This record gives sequence, C-alpha cells and structure tokens, in this order.
Amino acid sequence: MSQFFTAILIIILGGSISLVLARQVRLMRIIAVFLLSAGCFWGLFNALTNLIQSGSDTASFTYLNVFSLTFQMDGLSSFFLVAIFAVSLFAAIYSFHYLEDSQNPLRTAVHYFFFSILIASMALVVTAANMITFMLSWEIMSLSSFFLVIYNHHSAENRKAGFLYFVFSHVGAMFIFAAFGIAYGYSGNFGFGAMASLPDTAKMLIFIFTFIGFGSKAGVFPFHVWLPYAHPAAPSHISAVMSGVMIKTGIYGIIRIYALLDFHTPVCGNILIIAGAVSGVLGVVYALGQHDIKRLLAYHSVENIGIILMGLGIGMTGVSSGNPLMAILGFSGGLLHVLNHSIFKSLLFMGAGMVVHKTGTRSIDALGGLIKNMKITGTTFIIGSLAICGLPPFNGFVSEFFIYIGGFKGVALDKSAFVMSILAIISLAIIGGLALACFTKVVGVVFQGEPRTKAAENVDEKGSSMLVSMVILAAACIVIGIFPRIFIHLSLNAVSALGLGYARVPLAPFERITGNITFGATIFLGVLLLVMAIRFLAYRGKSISRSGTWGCGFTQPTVRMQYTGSSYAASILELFSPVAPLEEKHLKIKGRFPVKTQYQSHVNDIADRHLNRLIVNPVLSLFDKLRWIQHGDIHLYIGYILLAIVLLLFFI
Amino acid sequence: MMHPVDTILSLVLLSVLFSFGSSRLPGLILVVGFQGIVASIVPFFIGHGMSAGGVIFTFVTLAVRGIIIPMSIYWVIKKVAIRREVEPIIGYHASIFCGLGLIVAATFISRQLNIPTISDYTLLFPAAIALLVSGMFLLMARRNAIAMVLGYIMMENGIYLIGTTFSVRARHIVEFGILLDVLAGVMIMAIILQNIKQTFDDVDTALLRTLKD
Amino acid sequence: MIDSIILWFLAILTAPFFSAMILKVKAFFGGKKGPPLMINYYTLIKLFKKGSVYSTSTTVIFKLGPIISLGSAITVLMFLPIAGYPPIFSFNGDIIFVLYVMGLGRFFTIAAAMDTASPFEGMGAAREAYFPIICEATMFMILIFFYRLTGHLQLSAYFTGESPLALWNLAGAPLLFIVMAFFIILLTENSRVPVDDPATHLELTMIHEVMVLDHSGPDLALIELGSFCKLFFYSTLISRLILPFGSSVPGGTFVVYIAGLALVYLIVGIIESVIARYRMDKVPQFVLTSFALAFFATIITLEFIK
Amino acid sequence: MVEIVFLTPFITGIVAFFLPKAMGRQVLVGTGAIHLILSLLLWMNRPEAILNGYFAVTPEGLLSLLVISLLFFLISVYTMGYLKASEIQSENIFIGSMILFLSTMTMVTLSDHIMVFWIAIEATTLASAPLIYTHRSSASLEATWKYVLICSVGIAMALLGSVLITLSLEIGNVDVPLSFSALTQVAAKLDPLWLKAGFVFILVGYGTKMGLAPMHTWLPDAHSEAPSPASALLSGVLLNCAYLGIFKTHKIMYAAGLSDFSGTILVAFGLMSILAAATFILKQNEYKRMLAYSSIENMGIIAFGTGIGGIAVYGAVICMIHHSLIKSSLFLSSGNILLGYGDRMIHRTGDMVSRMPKTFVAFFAGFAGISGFPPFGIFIGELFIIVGAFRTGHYIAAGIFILSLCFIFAGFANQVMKISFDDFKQGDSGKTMGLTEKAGMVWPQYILLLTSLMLCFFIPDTLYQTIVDAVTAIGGGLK
Repeated sequence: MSQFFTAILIIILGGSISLVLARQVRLMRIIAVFLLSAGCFWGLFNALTNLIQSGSDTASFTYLNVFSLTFQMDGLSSFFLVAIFAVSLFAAIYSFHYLEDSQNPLRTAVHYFFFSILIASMALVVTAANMITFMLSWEIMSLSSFFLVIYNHHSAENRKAGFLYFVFSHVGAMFIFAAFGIAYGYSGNFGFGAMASLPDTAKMLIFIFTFIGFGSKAGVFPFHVWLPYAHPAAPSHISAVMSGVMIKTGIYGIIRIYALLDFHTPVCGNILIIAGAVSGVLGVVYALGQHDIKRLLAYHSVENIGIILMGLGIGMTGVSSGNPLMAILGFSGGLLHVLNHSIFKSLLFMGAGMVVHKTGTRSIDALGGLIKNMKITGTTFIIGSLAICGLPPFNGFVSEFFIYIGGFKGVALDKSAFVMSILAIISLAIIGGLALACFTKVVGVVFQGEPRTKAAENVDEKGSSMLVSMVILAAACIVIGIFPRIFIHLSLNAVSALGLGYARVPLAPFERITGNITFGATIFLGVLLLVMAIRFLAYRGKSISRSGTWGCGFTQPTVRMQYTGSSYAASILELFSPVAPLEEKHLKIKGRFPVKTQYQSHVNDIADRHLNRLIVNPVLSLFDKLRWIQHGDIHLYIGYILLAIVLLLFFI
Repeated sequence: MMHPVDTILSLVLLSVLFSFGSSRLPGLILVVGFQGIVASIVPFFIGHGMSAGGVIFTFVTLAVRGIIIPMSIYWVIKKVAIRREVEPIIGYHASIFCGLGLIVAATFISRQLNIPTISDYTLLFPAAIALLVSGMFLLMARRNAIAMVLGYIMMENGIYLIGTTFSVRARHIVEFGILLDVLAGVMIMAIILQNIKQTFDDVDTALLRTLKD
Repeated sequence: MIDSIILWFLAILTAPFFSAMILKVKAFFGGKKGPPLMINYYTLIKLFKKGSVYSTSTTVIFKLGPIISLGSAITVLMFLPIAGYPPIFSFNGDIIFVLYVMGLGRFFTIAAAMDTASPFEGMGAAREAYFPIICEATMFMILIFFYRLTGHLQLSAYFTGESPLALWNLAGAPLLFIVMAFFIILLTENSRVPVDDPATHLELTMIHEVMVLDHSGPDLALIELGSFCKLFFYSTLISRLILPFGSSVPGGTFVVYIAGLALVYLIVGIIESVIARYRMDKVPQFVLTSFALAFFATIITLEFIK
Repeated sequence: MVEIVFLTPFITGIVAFFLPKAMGRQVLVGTGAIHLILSLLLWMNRPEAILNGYFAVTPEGLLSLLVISLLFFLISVYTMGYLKASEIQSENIFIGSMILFLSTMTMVTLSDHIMVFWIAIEATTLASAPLIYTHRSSASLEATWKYVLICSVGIAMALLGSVLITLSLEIGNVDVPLSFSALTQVAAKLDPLWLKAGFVFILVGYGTKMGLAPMHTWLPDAHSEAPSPASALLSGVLLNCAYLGIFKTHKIMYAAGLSDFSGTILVAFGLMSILAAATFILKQNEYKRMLAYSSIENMGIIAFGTGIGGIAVYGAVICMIHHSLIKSSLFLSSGNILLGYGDRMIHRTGDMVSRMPKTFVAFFAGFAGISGFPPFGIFIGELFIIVGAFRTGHYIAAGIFILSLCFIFAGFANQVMKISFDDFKQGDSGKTMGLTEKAGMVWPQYILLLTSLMLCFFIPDTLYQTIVDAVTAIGGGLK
C-alpha cells in the first residue's frame, strides 16, 4: 500500500509544483508532466503486480479522533487502478504538446494542479474501504473534475456544461449519501463490511439509490444529460480521462456495492440489463446524429457504459440463477470492456483533440481528407474506431464476445432470465451495427474524401508527445485484440475478488475462449496476407494511373457535393425518430431558379428535452409561488411570529 | 371576594379597549403610561414579601414605565411634529370588537389553566395576556411607526405583569432586565423614528416596504 | 479435415458459377439466351489481366477495401460446414466471430467508398451501413433460436450431418419462419432484388454496385469474388435447411446439397425476374419482416421446448 | 475571572466612541487580539465565575466563544482595509458598536442565568443596530427598523418563555437558582406543561434571532444592508449566540425527558428554514441576500441536526463551527466584490476570476465549502446529519432535507458561476475595478478557510473533547 501512496504523493506533488512554477511556463509543463506520468507509471506498475498476484492490502488512518480513513486494494480496486493510471499516464504525456500554445500560463498551472488532484482522487475512490473515505474522495473527484471542465470558461456553453456537470454530480452524490445513510441507519457503523447483513428491503433501496447516484456519474440514460456537454467543453486529454476512466468510477461503485450487499435477487440483474440496453442503443443513436466530433464521442461513452452494464447485468443474472459460468463470463466481459473502453475511447478523444487542435473546428461536416496530412492520427483513429465497433481482431471484440457468450448461456434459462438475455443480445447486435455506421461516418467524413472547408486544408500533425501516446494506445488495442489471454486473467482476478461464493474462478473454459479468439484472429490475418500476396502478383508490372473520381457523368464535381455526415446518418435516424426526434431548419425552395438556401438539423436527446419540462420548470414555478413570503411588510412579519407561537401552542 | 388588585386590573382591561379605539397618538401614549403605572404597582398588592430595596426598585420602575418612557415618546412626537393619526390597518370598530373578543378569550384560557401562585387574583392573568396580545395587535394593525412602538411597550407591560407576579424567585433581576432593556430599546427606536422622519418626512411604515424578494 | 479443405477450395472456385445461374434464370424469364454459365470466370480473368486507375482523392484505405472484403469472405467460408461435412475450423461461438468478420469486411468496403469523395458512393455507403443493422439483429435472433434448440453456439452444430434434420424434428413450424428470415437476409446482405438491383444503370438507386464504381482491374475482381463467396455462404446455410436429408450412399448427401444450393440460386433468380425492386424507404420494412419472423419463431420455441 | 473577557471589550468599546478615526482602528484590532488571548486563556484553565450562578463556563459556550473571538480578530483586521477603501461617516460609532457587539456576544456565551442570557441577547440586538444603519441610506434605515422591531418582539417572546420556565420551577416547587446548569440538574422535577410552553416561546423568541423560518424575515434585509464586516459578524457569530439559547433550553428538555417534543419541533423548523432558503436562493439576484439566505439554510441544518439527536447533533455542532468560519469569509469576500464592482446585483458583476483572482479563490472555495464539498468541514457535518437522520428513522425528513439541499446547491452554483465567470458588461467600456486586492483584505478569508480545511481532517483533542461534552448533554454522541 505504501507504494500506492507514494505514487499518489508524486502525482499531487507534480500538480502543486506546477502552481509554484506558474511563471516559467515551459519548465512548469516539463516538471508537471514528468512527475504526473512518473507517478502514474509507478502506480500502474504497483497495481498490475498486485492484480497479477491477486493480493489484497489494507491501510487505515484515524480520522477526526474516532473515525478512520481506510483504504483497501483488492483485485477489483487494482483492476480499476490499472485503467486509471494507464489512461492518466498517456493523457499526461499527451497534454505536454496539447497545451503548448495556451495563452494563460497561470490557468495551465491550475489545470495541472486539478488534473493531479483528479487522478489522485480517482485512485482513492476505487481503494476507499469505508463510507467516509469513499464520499470524501468521491466529492473531491467531482470538484476537481468540475474545474477541469470549465478550463476554458470564456465560452458560454462551456459554462453551461460546467454548471450541468456540477449539479448532476452533486445530486448524484446526495443519492449516494442517502444510500449510505440507510446502511448506517441499520448497521450503525461506517464500515463497508456491515452492508451484507442488512434486511432485503434496505438492500434493495441501497442498490437503487446507489445505482442512480453512480449512474449519474457513469452517464447511464437518463442521467447522462451532463455528459455530452461536459466532454466537449474540457480539453481533449481531460475528456480522455473523464470519458475513459472517471465515469468508470461510477461502474466501480455499482459493482462494489453489489458485491458488498451480497444480494442475489434477479432484480439487480434486470435493472442493469434494461438500463444498459436503453443507454446502449439510445447512446449510439444520438451519437449518430451529432455534428460535433467530441459530442459524438461523448455519446459513445453512454453507449459503451450501456454495454458494460449489460455485461454486469448478465453476470448478476448468472449469480441469481445459480449459473457460475454465465456469471463469470458476464462480469469478466463487463470488466474487460471497462479496460478496453478506457483505452480506445481515450485514444479516440486524443485523435479528435489533435484534429480540433490543428483545424480549430469540432464540426464534422466542415472537415474531410485529413488522413492525407495526418497519417498517424488517421490510422490510430481508424484502429480506435474498429475497436469501438467491436470488430475482430481488436480489443472491443474480445469483451463483447465474452458478454455474448454469457448472454447465450442465459438463453437456456427460465422466463425472465431468458427475456433479459434476448434483450441484451439483440441490443448488443443493434449497437454493433449502429456503431459501425457511426464510425464509418466519422472516419469517412473527417479523415477521407476531400477537405470541405479551408480549415481542413494543409494541416499538419506536429506534437510528438501527442502522437506517441496515441500510437501506444492503438498498439494496445491490437495486442489485447489478438492476445487477450493475459488481460482476461486480470479481469478474472478482479472477478474473484467480488466474492461471489465461487471459491477460485476456474480458468480452463475462459482460456479456451481466449485461445479461440487468438486462433480466429490469426486465421483471418493469414488469409489477409494470402489475399495481399494474390493482389501483389496480380499487380506486378501493371500500369497504375491516377485521375479524378468518376462523377457518374457529371463533369464539374466540387467538394461541396460530397456526402455529408448528416445525410449519411439521416436515413438511419429516420428509423429511430420516435426516440430521437430530428429538428430541421431550412428555407422553402420557391421559384424556378431557387436562391442560395441553407439547412440545419439537430437531433434532440429526449432526456435532455424532458429534464426541463418535467423537473426544472415545475420546481421553479412552485418556489416562485412561495416568494410572496418575503413580502416586505413588517406587520406581516410580526404576524408570522404570532402564527408560529399559536400553532406550536396547539402541540403542547 | 373582590380583591383590590382586580379593581385596578379591570381598569387595565378597559384601557386595552380604549387603546384599540383611540385614533390619536397622545391618547394612546396616556393609555400606555397608565398601564405602565398599574403594571409596576401591582406587585405591592401581591403579598410576596417585599424588601426595602425592592420597594425603591419598584418605585424606580414605576417612574420609568409610567413617566419617562411616555414622556420621551411624547417628546419624539413633538420633535418630529407629525400627524397625530395612528393610521389603522384594521378599523377602530373592528379593533374594539377584536379587543372584546381577546379579553374573553384571555379570561377563558386563564380559567383553563389555573396557576397556583396567583390563583386568588382572578383578573391578573387575563389582564396580562390581554396586554400582551393587544400589544401585538397594535404592532400588526397600526401603520404609524410610533403606534407600533407603543404597541411594543404595551406588550412588554404585559410580560412584566406576568414576570413580576408569577414567581418571587429572581424577581428583581427580571424587573431590572426588562426595565433596562425596554429603556434602551425605546431609546434606540426613538432614534430610528427620528431618522425615519428625516428620511421619509413621515413615520408611515407603508413607506418601509422596499426590501423584499 | 482434408475433404473439408477441398470443399472450401471448391466453394471458392464454384461460387462464381452458381451466381451465373441467376443470370441464366433471368435471361430465361426474359426470353433471352443469356450469357454462358462461365461468364463470371471470364469477367474475373479479364479483370485480373487489366491494370487500375485510382482516383486522386483516394488513399491506401481504398486499396485495403477489396483485400479485406475478400479476406473476410474467404475466412467465413472456412467456418462453414459445406455439404454436411464439418468445416475446417470450428469453435464455441465461431458464428459470432464469423458475423463480426463480415462486419469488418463491410467497414472497409464502406471506408473505401467514402475514400473516393464521390456523392454517389457516399449514398451507397450510407445504405450499406443501414440495412445490415437489422440483418444482424435478425441473425442473432436466429442464433438465439438455434441455441435454444441445440444448446450450442457454432455453425457446425447446426449444419453438419444429420443435425438440420434433427432441427426439423425438434421444431418444424418455427423453422419455416427461420428459413424465410434467412432468405430475406440473403437478399439484403448480397444486395439482390428487391432490396437492390445489381443490373440497374442508375447510380442513384444502387447500393453495392455504386460503392465499387471507382474500383477497377484486379481490385474489382477481388471484390466480385468476395461477393460471390458471401452469396455462397448464405445459400449453403439455406440449402441445408430446405433439404436437410442425407443419404447412406456415398456422395448422396453431397448431391442433395448441390440440389439445394441450385434451388436457392434458382429462387433468387426467379424472384429477381418477377419482382421489382422496392422503393428505398420501403426496404427497411421488408428487412424488419425477417426480424419479426425470427422473433416469432423464438417465442414459439419458448412454448415448445421446456 | 470570567467576567473580564466581556468587560474589557465593553470598556474599550465605550472609549472607542470618543476616539478619532486613526486610533479607533488600532483599538479595534487591539481589542480583537486581547480578546482572542483572553478567551484562549479561558479555554485552557476553565475558571469559576465571580458572579457564580449568573455566569459560568460551559462547553457549548466555550466553543462559540472561541469561534467568536477568532472571527472577530480576523474580521477586525479585514475592517482596517475595508474602512480605508470605503467611506463611512461617523466611523467611531461603527467601531464602537463593533466592539460593544463583541462584548455583548461574549456575555451571551458566558452567561448561565436564564435572565442574564436573555438580557445579553437583547443587548446584542441593540449593539448591532447601529452597525446595520452604518450606510445611512433609506434602505439601511428600513433594514434597521425591521431588525430592531422584529427581534425585540421575538425576544420579548423569549422573555415570556423564560418566565414560564421559572413558573414551571414554581409549580414543581423546587428551589434552585435560575441558571441553565442548575435547571438541567433538577429538570426531572419541573412541571412538564409549563416547561413545554416555555420551550415553545423560547424557541420562537431566540429562533427569531437565529433566523429560523418563518421568523427569519429580518435577516436577509439586515445582512444585505449592513457593511460586509458587520454582515460577517452577524451571520458568522450572532446566529450561533441565538442558537446557544435554544441549545441550552433543549438541554433542559432532554434532561426532563421531553426531548422528543422539542426535537420534533426543531426538526420541523429546521426543514422549514431550509425550504425557505431554497425558495429564495433559486432566483436570487443580489449576492449578499443570497449569502444571507444560505445562512438561514445552515441555521436550518443545525436546528435539524440538533433535533434529530444522536450523531446528528455532533454533525450540527461541526456544521455550526464551520458555517461560522466559511460564511464569514464569504461575506468578507462579498465586501471585496461590492467595493470592486460597486453594485449589489449579480447581473452587474462578472468575470471575477480574471478581475479579482484572489477574491475569486476565496469566494469560490467558500462556496464549495458552504455547499458541503470537501475538503471543508460542512461536508462531514452534513454527512453525519444525514446518516443520523436515517439512524433515528426520520426517513421522510431526511428525504426533504436532501432534496432541498440539491435545489439550494443548484441555485447557489448558478449565481456563483455568473459572478465568477460571466462576461462583465460594463467591463467592455474599459472601467477599471474600484478595488486593488490588498493582502489585508484577502488573507483573513484565506485563514478562515484554511482553518475550516484543517478542522476537516484534524480536530485537536481538547476541542474534540469539548464538542463531545457539549453534545452528550443533549443526547448527542458518535453512535
């Protein structure tokens, strides 16, 4: 544990030093990035060793004379620690060049300070072992991430994003407070251990409250409203960290509470699967409708959180229906997807960051043909896209494969489990298809074809630190995709820490599965080489010429004629119009020779829409009605005093 | 048997009605002064053993309550030379009926909970309550700031009556405290009144309603 | 093992031949003589002989497109139990792998199309991305159905030897729906009429054909071959379902299988000759029907198999 | 030698009325320092009072005394700078009443006799009235008028309550001095009916002063009209003094076994206050009023916690201490904002982050602290109160509590973000800030916040012991 704390200290030290050195920008950036990444690396190493030996380690400090701050590092914690430290490490490296031309050195320094606090608090959240410790780290995490979201507070929409995020995280925290309150109410101490011995109704309440609380952090539909605002607002490496790992702390919370409650009713599984299916499908549908590349990626976080939830839900269903294999498949799949998503999502955000950084626009339809000048960025981005679509031989496929197999185990079960598994499998399939559509859109419109505006022309991809971290992450995607064995071991260790009542998780069946995946991948790659060879032979000594694209008889094609992202997605969105109503603004076309016209479209997030209608406005109007209390007339005020007394005298 | 205290107290009850009916400040001041005197002499008649110091003390109280405070208020009126109307929110007749109603209520309540220490003075408790509540009534039902101050004093008289008669214990500290405090309070209020007058050129509290949400 | 590999080769080799049958059928219905059955081979050879012209807008992805689409198709065939013989490779959950490999192929076909910056190819790509979403849902619904019946998650468990017959005995009625669903998927995935008309000449209405407009020479050949294999894959599955019988005489099963295969291509041909292609916005409904069928079938099995 | 602690400022206060400007300020700070030392001495060796039975050193009293004198010292330091930056006519009155205010509040914390306590509270009203009227504007006059009248009326009720308690003593015929400590001893013998009646009147009376809804009406006006140092004192300290009265009475009720009755009432009033605060914070457009309402909210939280009992009482006391520290720092920062932008309306401020960075840090940190974010102590307090509420089965109450906290946070955050980050409209016309942030006008806030931060992680044993003594007397505790 001491190593863990040294890592934390190094990280925080880096942040604090940057505050001191705010004047010498370059030096400050060097030192901050170095210390941050060093700390992350040390923590990563430590967590990995601990996870591989599946060791468990505890540390406790007295707090406020009688309470204690307790930290425990078991398999689950270290699994999440691996993800947290890994992503933060590369985000820190990435930030070195990303922030090089920031105008306000002090703000950069402050940003590094809160960045370090965020990393540290996330690490503490996943190691906290009693309620006080947990809430303490949780709230600090929310606070620091809020400051990172409003890093660029000059634009009004970022401020709105920050406000939304702030409110959502606080309300979520309040739900968790309530859940812990119930736990404390029954057990009378702040330790996590006591939760297992509560009555079932209490357990149910706790599970639901924590699900809402953690869900609002993880971005589960309909608590995800803050997410598509906050992620675009933050600097890209922060979006990478937030979307990659911070929202996963919500997932961690759900698993941890489930494990602690030791509550084997099918309801938990059903809740998670339904919530997961809804978030998954709607998330990707909304993503398809976005024009802002970072907003699009943010919605994909919602989608992947949905996939993770379905995995966990399948696991819980397996537990409740006494089906160990299914349970472990579900849990390990879900957990592995946590790791995978944190890798490819941060990779994608970094790529998007590079694009935004160089072109200065986030609008997809303003870009095009970037891959010609941004070879590395483009390639890594495509790899990330393939991974997030869950296609072999990349890492996304592995975890989805596990979840599928687990789901199919559920198909053989009785009614409710059967229905749930069908739901999970089908939504997984639909998500897969939609994600493919969405990312062919992004890749095709942003990186391929011809530049649609000046912004996208003759850009470059300078900034070695950014490229390095992207390349490494992309490599990780492929490695996990082809040789998933060791990583499955990691997640299995994490699962065995859940204490599901299965003594030691048997490895054999899962190694067979991973073996199959590797096998399939190698076959595929082999065939690919074969075909390449054929093609090579076919082209030997042939004449290769270049000319313009065949315009189907139209001789003056312009770049404006390219298919835009909006039109690409339009027909698919039509299918989902009930849940994703499309708003269109365009001039009526009139006359034989129509004038220059314009067209805008915007996909409405129904949760976002109804939040105001159903919650905010009623509350505001209610309180407005009460405002006459402060009427300004002193006679009335004295009346209140008399009233209070008279009323109270009745109770004597 | 009719106790002498009760005779005086009956006058107090009457004065309450009068105060509700009176439309002009000077009359109101007289009433308040009278109530002050009564409130401070009642302890003489209630047979809690009275030390010499106590006697002097009570006389001081009488002087302050009966003379100084009313005089100072009167002086304020003179100084700020304002209209003598009390500007009622609730009209005079309505007020009088309220007064009657509250006297009856007070008597009824005091019947309900008979308090041993003052059981043999029938009117003491009703009078006290009447003073208290009517003071509050004036506070709520009169727009004129001075009338409100007078209402406050009337309320204090009521509490004083209760405080001095309910228990012998720590009676002087009670009296002393209330005295000091009413004095200082009234002084502060007088100063504020002057300022109000200077700022708004009136003491109508309808002008003091700007601070609100 | 060996014969499986031989069969795999045969499959790749004969796939073009069977596709040519469709042309023949259409010609017959049109009262024409039609092209020779070997037409596709001629085309492929011709293409392999040619060089290529690449659009200036394209990048290496454009070249990757054909490779990966053909590669995925061939890989898929390796997991396919042909003529009731066990496939070359098979493992638990291979079907999922197969479906996702096809997805990979689709990704790169689309990417290659988007690479050309041509509005028409973008249009086709959008459609190519759209319809398979529903097909995948249907496929997984069918998988659930099969899993419910057999308890296995690999193609070999459904289509080798006698197992199709077993399926029929187990749940005959629902299986009919499944076959129909399969057929709709076949038409959609291989962009045949009524979803798409490979023979049309108006780019606006194409799906698959328009995406490969800019490919030429050997690249085009690879793509063509890939699509032949893909069609072969689905037809094989259906043929085993519609003629599940094996026979004791050596090679008998094979004959039955070939007959089934021919039948499937025949039907495709007939459909293409008698039905007009749907309007684009009608297509989703048509594809959704397949999902409805599969779903219905699965629900029924829930009643049958307890 | 207990009396000295409030007699010294009393004398210096009187003197200060007749001093010229320059000296007056020195006297202010000097008194603050001396008072701090004195109260620290008092804390260390808790002596007997000379006028025993009238004054005594109680744990709860000590707690608030320490808070008072720490705050007063820092605020007096701030006031130096404030008086330099802003023009106040008749400054000696301001300073004099500040010091007298201090002395009266000290008296409140040390008095043990019911009547003396009452007198002291009333005295605070009188001493603080001139502070509110400092600006001599019509609005401040109105605020003062309401403050004096409403508080006097309320406190008259408290007087009646005290009398009723003596009556209950009379009827229960026990013979003890009228001191809280003595009454707590014999509480069981007191007549319950009159004791309850007395509690009701005292609660309403001191509740008026403490700012519990619906008697809170004077509070926003007074706090927004008074100059910021005075507001800081009013909100940071005065409210605690009033709370002390309720606390002591609740103690008697607990000893008399009537804590269910009083507890329920406290919970009800607490919730009412929080809801009232929510009502007005959600669409508030003056930042000082917003802070005032947030004080009402916190008083509600404290009352709620006290009423619930158990660990919640501990939470309530923690909240009380930290609220004083943080809220006073917030009011001081608001003083800077007012001097800087020269306007009370939120929509006429903005972009504080780049215009007054130092103040921004103090203000935003204070906001985070007051809304219960770590590393500031209110977080711990609220945590304990919530878990305590569930522990004692107040599920509905806890639900309302949590919900209204969420509403308040939303409103508060919205306004604070406007002040801090929105573009400053007038700023475009090149108007410079009316204030340069001198060290003397930001460090007091920082020290207050740092104290709160430190107390969130480490409470010295003597302090901890005192808190525990205080809360165990009314059925509080850590389980």
